Amino acid sequence: MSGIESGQTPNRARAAGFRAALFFAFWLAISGWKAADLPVGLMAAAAATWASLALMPPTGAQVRPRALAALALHFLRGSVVAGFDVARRALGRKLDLNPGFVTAPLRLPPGAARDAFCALASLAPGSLPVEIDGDTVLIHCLDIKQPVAKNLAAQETLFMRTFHDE
Amino acid sequence: MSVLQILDVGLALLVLAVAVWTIAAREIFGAVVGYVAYGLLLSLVWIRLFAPDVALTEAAIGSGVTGVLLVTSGARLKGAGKASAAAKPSLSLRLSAAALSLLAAAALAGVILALPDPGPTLAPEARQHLAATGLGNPVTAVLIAWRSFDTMLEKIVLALAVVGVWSVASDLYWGGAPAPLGRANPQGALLLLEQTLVPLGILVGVHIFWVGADAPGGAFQAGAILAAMWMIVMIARVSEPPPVNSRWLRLALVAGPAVFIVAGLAGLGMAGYFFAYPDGFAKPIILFIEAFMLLTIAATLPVLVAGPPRRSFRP
Amino acid sequence: MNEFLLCAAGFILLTVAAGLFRVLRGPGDADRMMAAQLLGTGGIAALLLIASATPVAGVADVALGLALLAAFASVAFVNSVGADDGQAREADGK
Amino acid sequence: MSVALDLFSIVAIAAGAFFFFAGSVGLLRFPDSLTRLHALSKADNLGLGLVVLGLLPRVASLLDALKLVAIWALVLLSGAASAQLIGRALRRRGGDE
Repeated sequence: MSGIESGQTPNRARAAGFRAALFFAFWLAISGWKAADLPVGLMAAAAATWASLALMPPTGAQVRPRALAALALHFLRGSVVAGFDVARRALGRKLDLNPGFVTAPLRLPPGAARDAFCALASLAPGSLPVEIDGDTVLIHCLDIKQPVAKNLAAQETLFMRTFHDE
Repeated sequence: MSVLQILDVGLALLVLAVAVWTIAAREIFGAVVGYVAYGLLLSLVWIRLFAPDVALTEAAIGSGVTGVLLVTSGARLKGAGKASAAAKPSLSLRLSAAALSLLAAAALAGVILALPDPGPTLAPEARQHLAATGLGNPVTAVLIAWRSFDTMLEKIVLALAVVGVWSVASDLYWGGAPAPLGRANPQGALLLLEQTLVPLGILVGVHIFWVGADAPGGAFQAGAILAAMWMIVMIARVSEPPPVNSRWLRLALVAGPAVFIVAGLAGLGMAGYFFAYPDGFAKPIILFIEAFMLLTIAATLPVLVAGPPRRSFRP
Repeated sequence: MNEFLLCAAGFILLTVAAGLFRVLRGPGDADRMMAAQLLGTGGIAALLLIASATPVAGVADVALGLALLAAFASVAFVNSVGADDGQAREADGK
Repeated sequence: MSVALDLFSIVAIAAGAFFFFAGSVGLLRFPDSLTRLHALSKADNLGLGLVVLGLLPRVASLLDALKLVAIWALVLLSGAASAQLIGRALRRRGGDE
């Protein structure tokens, strides 16, 4: 992946600190903040950070908090719409389905970011990425008359704005 | 009947229906999925029986290690199913199997119906002496303090199970590694799952281990969760099953029972009898033993799933 | 309020049990897997609802464990179907 | 205040139960495996989310609330990933069902 070789140490240290803080926050959420438990929590967060760095080396990508909030809101709204969409199609007297496949180009390079984006896209209404081939993704749609590829491109722009390289 | 009773009866009927389906299913994979569903419903039942420790074990083992083991073997058996289906057992064999099952079921029902009411219990006594261990969770106290010998033997059984699985290996591959758990070129969604779930799983595992002293949880449940995390790393082909003659692996496999035995012997020396914990030190000693059991369980379960060595030591 | 929570839990269990009907019918193994997945999510919902109505210590941890491992059966399923493509069998000693 | 919160819980949980219902109906009615996969992955994740939302006002502490949200997030992640995994497996077999 790009950007690992140059300036590896500061990137790595910063990514490690960021992830350790996230994991410690998750520990507090599931385990509580009793003083006696904190050393164990710190050790657990350290172990989780070690595993995370080993499994997903930092790429130097940065997160814009405000764009992240916008992205989260977008996908929450998307998953509500998706739920209603499925409910409407399932409960209608006649099944309102027009399923089929659509291919769409992907701008994100292969890697963790692209995988995460596809996971988010599978929560969007009527679309389910099933196969990635090179730089295109094959999407199964409940209704191929919907502008699935266009929506996907808009989501990808939002996603790339949130996680940007330095 | 109150709503709660209706819910309980409905849950029990559902569990029974899924159990019958699992037994009666003709399709191997249908039976496997039925069994996974059955395990999930059982953990709901354990919650209704106010046994969260057991519910946690069922959830961690059933959807993690056994789920993967059964689904994988189900798919393999299906691939090899054509040959075995031809060798259908004879009618007399099937009838005697049915008679034997009926007999066993009747005997079990008889024992349960003959139980005294209220049943014999040591629960009040366990609660009364809980303070002496420094623990807050009576289940952990029973497992590691009062019935420590049983628990130690259970861990030795786990080690014996590994020996049993490994002994199936052919001489050619002895000392080598088991076959890879996953397929080459894992897809993005699997990698995403592995990259995000494993760190979170470590946190959840350590949490469940740590609260086990005072609340539902403990080494076995936590070990099963950590084992699942190691398994998903191997399924994603980020790491491979270690060779069976790896020193680290073998140390991890025996660490739990070994530390347990050493602690028991230390009790003999310091407090007068096997597995006596000196006053005031019970809790730290118990947590120390549990930490090594956690390691052993987390290492043993994936090794059992990975199976005997299938690749030579130095390819 | 507790009655309502229990009714909701019962209703959700009932609907996902109806979904389990897919397990019976199939037709494919993937459909069976989906039914198990549905039961997983519905089971977690029912668990949380029941726990809110009849407090038991540690239920949240049970739900956490179930949620953490919710995808494992599907992962194993996908990993094992079509294993005879030849890749995963490379070391089966054949 | 408490009445309003109870009402909120009832509405959210009932909506969650509705989506579970819709998901099951979709699973039973949709004609092929891939469309059934949509019903599964979209409706029941939303259903669980709404149930969690409805339970939030009833928790004892902020901590328990965070834990509920963490549970939902984990299910969401698992659901999104396994839907893609199963979807590709179905596609690979040429949509024979």
